[in-house]
Amino acid sequence: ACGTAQKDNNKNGSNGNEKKVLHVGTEATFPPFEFVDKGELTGFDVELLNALGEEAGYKIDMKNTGWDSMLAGLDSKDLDIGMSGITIKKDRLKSYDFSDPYYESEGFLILFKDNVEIKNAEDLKNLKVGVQNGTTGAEAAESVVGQNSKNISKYESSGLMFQALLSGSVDAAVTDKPVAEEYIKQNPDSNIKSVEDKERFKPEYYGIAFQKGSPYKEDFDKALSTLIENGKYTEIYKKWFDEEPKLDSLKDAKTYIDSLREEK
Amino acid sequence: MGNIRFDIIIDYLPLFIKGTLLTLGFTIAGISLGLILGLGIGLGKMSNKSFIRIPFVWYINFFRGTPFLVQILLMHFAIVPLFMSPANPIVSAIIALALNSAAYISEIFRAGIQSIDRGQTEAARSLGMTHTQAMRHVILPQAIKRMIPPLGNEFITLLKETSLAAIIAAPELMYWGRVAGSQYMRVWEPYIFVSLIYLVLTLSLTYLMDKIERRLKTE
Amino acid sequence: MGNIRFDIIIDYLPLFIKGTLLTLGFTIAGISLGLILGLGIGLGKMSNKSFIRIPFVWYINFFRGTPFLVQILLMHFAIVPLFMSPANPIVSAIIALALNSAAYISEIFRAGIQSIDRGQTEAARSLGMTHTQAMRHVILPQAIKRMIPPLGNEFITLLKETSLAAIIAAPELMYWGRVAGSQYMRVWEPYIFVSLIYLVLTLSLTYLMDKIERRLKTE
Amino acid sequence: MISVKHLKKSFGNNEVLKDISLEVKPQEVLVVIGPSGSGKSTLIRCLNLLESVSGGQVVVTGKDLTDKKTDINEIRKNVGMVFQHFNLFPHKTILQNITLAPINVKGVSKEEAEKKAKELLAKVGLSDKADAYPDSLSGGQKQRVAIARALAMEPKIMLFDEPTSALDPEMVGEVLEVMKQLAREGMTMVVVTHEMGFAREVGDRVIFMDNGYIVEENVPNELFSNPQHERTKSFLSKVL
Amino acid sequence: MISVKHLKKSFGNNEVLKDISLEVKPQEVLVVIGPSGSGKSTLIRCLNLLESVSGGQVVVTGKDLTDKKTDINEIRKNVGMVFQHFNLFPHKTILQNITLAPINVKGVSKEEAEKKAKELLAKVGLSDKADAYPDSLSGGQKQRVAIARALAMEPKIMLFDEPTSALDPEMVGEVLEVMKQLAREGMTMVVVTHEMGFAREVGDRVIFMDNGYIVEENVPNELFSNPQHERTKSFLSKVL
Ligand SMILES: Nc1ncnc2c1ncn2[C@@H]1O[C@H](COP(=O)(O)OP(=O)(O)OP(=O)(O)O)[C@@H](O)[C@H]1O
Ligand SMILES: Nc1ncnc2c1ncn2[C@@H]1O[C@H](COP(=O)(O)OP(=O)(O)OP(=O)(O)O)[C@@H](O)[C@H]1O
Ligand SMILES: [Mg+2]
Ligand SMILES: [Mg+2]
Repeated sequence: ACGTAQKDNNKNGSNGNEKKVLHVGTEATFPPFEFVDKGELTGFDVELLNALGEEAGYKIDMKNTGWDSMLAGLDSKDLDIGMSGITIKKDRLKSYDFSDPYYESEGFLILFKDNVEIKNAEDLKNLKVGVQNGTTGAEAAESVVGQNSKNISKYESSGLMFQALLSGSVDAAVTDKPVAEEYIKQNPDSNIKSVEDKERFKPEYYGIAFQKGSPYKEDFDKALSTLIENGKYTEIYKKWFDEEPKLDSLKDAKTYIDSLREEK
Repeated sequence: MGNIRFDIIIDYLPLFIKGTLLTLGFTIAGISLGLILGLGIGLGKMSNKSFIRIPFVWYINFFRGTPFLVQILLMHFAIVPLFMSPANPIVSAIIALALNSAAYISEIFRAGIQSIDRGQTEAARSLGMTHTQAMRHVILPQAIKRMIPPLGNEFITLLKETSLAAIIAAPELMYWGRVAGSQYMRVWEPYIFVSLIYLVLTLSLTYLMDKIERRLKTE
Repeated sequence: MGNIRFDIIIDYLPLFIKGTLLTLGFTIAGISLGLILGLGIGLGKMSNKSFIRIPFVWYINFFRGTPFLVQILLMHFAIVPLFMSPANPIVSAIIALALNSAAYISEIFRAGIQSIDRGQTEAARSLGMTHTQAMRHVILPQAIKRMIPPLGNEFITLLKETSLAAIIAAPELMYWGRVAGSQYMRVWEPYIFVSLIYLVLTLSLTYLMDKIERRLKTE
Repeated sequence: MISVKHLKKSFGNNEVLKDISLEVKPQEVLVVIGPSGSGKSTLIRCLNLLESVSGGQVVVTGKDLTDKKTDINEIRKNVGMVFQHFNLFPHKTILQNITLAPINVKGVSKEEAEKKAKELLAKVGLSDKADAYPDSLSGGQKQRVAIARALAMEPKIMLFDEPTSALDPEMVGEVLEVMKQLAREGMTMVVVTHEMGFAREVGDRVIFMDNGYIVEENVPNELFSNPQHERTKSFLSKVL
Repeated sequence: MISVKHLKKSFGNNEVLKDISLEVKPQEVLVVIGPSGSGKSTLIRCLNLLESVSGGQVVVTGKDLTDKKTDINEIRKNVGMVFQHFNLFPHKTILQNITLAPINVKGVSKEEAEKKAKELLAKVGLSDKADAYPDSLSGGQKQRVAIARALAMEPKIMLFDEPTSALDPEMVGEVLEVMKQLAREGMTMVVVTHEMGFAREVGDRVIFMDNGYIVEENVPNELFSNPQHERTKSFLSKVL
């Protein structure tokens, strides 16, 4: 990886542009955070990362590598950054360094068809629940139903999760609000009802993954706070989610994440 | 690959064991049902009436011609919900595995039957046996012996195919590998451990089939 | 399944076509390299010196005994990076396909060679030919004819296996199917369309192999 | 017993039997000779419908085989057949080979079938082989078992298609001996063979076939010592 | 030409040849007879090392085959072999069957090899079949091609292992005719056969083998009309 980075450096150097290229992997099956639009990689994460790179003085080369390849690429140092709506979790902090949280996923939606009745998260107990493997929605659902409970089904993509809901394989699905809203927008005639439970579902935070001891973490943390200060973050946020970001709780989350780091 | 984190494997060991049992269950159910269906389909494809033969030919074409991934999705999200609600991924996976392996097994049956010397049928028929009697008492018992080696291969293929049931969240071995991988964000430990289990399973199966083959030969 | 959204397919058609071409490329590269490697491995496994034979036996055990998914991941993240940085997913996929199919092809070679009557070797040797000459002029030309049908099957299997290259983001047919599916959060349209393309490809291949087989027979 | 009239048989465009007519009377032994490819096997296989008939009429034990209403399996019970390559069932013991058809086709009880099978094995001189598998037998022994197997159905007619030509010369005698005994006991037989000695000794009549026709037909001594047709002469000069 | 001393050959624990000694002089025709399984094929196959020798000494054209330094392929060029089942190469034309070894083993030019092959085909009476494939030939024709193929290497010795026993009786004559001509031309030959007429007419000596031993050895007329050993007598009584 270092070799490539250098090669790219030289290329850029000859242009008189000293920007270092950072290779980024993502699993683009998580709209609106990252997905492929007719061959082009796009989404909230993609735009934010490009802005962060600009601010921190790096050139961003982001590829849809898939989840497994993203992780392996980070391990083998072929990739410098992984960004794929990754939830910061204690278990994961043992494997990677994470940036400060860049997104608060506080709004989970419970989706269900009209043949079941769900008023709040407690109703999920004893129901079959579908989630997308590795997402905050999965964490949230497991906090009610139990980790790796036999009533939880983890699907590889949100598409499969929604399909499972539609075909009745699961009674309910739990996912991040923007993902659910995107789905309802795309499939307006699907007769899916939704419910929020802010009491029960603790917020979760997304972070950018780096190798342990990565030199880039600090630059990106700094760039993130700059973008939050200068309003650029809000601009991108509003474009993708159609609402104001809650900047304060994002700042508070920093201390929460730091406490997780201490715990390990 | 960095340091190996054995704690991931230890954490998930009970689930990997559960997953392995389901994987084995899938394989055994798939091959058992596949054998029964495959015999029927193989006989159907050998029919000399084309209106009987053609549906079987297309059945085989479809199941051999499309990725199993798609077959299992179709089964779980379109076919099984027609008669079971909610669709159980384990049921869907078993049906998909059985239908898929039946297509391959039917070809093995057909090849096995056709490899038996025509003289055997002629001898049976000239003793007054009906077609069915000749099949049952003379052709099939011999054909089955010849089918052991290709069936062994199909068995192994099927064992590996069960890993695709993870896509419909059937909690078999590969499913737990993926779940473990995403919890810790680690690729290597779960995948390599899981693939070692597959290797042990397939090698045991190979060994078993060899033994059966040898026993049948000396019989 | 709800209403079918043809717009998804129309949107992605150019990419599906590109993906199909890469899928075909993978298949052809995999089988070509697999044939060369497979011949070597097959001959190696037939060696009567066990220290030559055993590595080949384990090569075959490994590649037949573990899911291809794991093999392609290992190749892309552990092996190819040793000599190529960053590892190109297309290169990794081709190498993994070739090594995997070589294991199967080597068994086809071995079976083909062993199916040739011993009398052929004896006749060649008794005319003073060396082992190599007998292989080259007498055994292999005949064995290859018998290998056409099993090679055809391997070809089809390989074609479907290429779909797993999506996991390392090699932009073949299945990759675009997944990408399209997740953009619109729809499973059916892309998967069914993609599987139709696979079906057309495998059926064309079957047809082609049948023709070759028939031509070789009348020759 | 057998009456064939204007029998024709084609494989695709290849007419293999062209207007064959013959009669076999009860207790008669008919020997069929002729060069390779002349249609001997095809003719004999038409007599129990192992080959479907393309034209003409075949009447066996009073039943017209070309009539669609005739139950073929019924006729086959009356017609035993012995093949060049024995076609024993390799997965069954000798005893099971012999009892399989009586039990399953005729519905004879297992005990009765085995009793009969043991008598037949004694007759062909293989009493000690009842529990052996075919693979452990020599060619001559296999063929004698094949004969016993056919006899177990108590057929009225026996067909033999080159029963000794796959055998080592040493073993030809033991098989011919069994066939001679059968003939002495009055079995109606049709035998395709190249064993001219057998034809002379046991045959009541010999027919010489060539190219799908019966070229010549006579009592054995006449046909062998005084053949009428050129083709018969040239054939006999090669094989005698 | 050939000198075999105390030859032993075992397959695993099964001793198939037990102390065989014999001599074949140049231009001599040695006929080997004996019951199935007596070791005839094994003996003849030891003469060109298609079977490795377990004990004793085999000297062919002056070279000791049991010596590890001997180049087997060199010896095989001097020893032609004809098999019961012909073993023609089905993917090559008749001409290519015959020229394959001369071109690749001896390094003869293609033109020369084909010229020679055509002469040999004329000799065995098959000039018109040069461009046919083996499958289109009758058994007798195949065996004559196999003889031509062996002769194309210009061997000093020819080995025949039951060359006519897979043939239809009609075709036996044409193959024996070619072999007789070879004998008349002075070829040294070892022939395993059941054709006693041929043995009488062409054989200089006959050996009778049983159970891995040479039981009796004599000139053909003596051996056939006046066998000494019980086993020879009983064998001859069955096959003559
Ligand atoms: N099932 C078949 N399909 C097509 N052609 C056949 C079939 N069986 C026999 N024939 C052809 O019919 C002709 C006569 O064959 P048949 O076996 O009756 O001859 P035969 O006199 O028994 O010869 P042989 O002495 O070699 O057994 C041959 O030309 C043969 O190729
Ligand atoms: N490759 C082998 N492996 C093991 N045993 C063998 C092998 N070849 C021959 N034999 C055994 O050696 C013995 C002699 O066989 P061989 O073929 O020499 O006999 P033969 O006299 O040629 O008989 P036939 O007339 O049947 O050809 C037989 O018992 C046979 O089973
Ligand atoms: Mg015949
Ligand atoms: Mg022999």
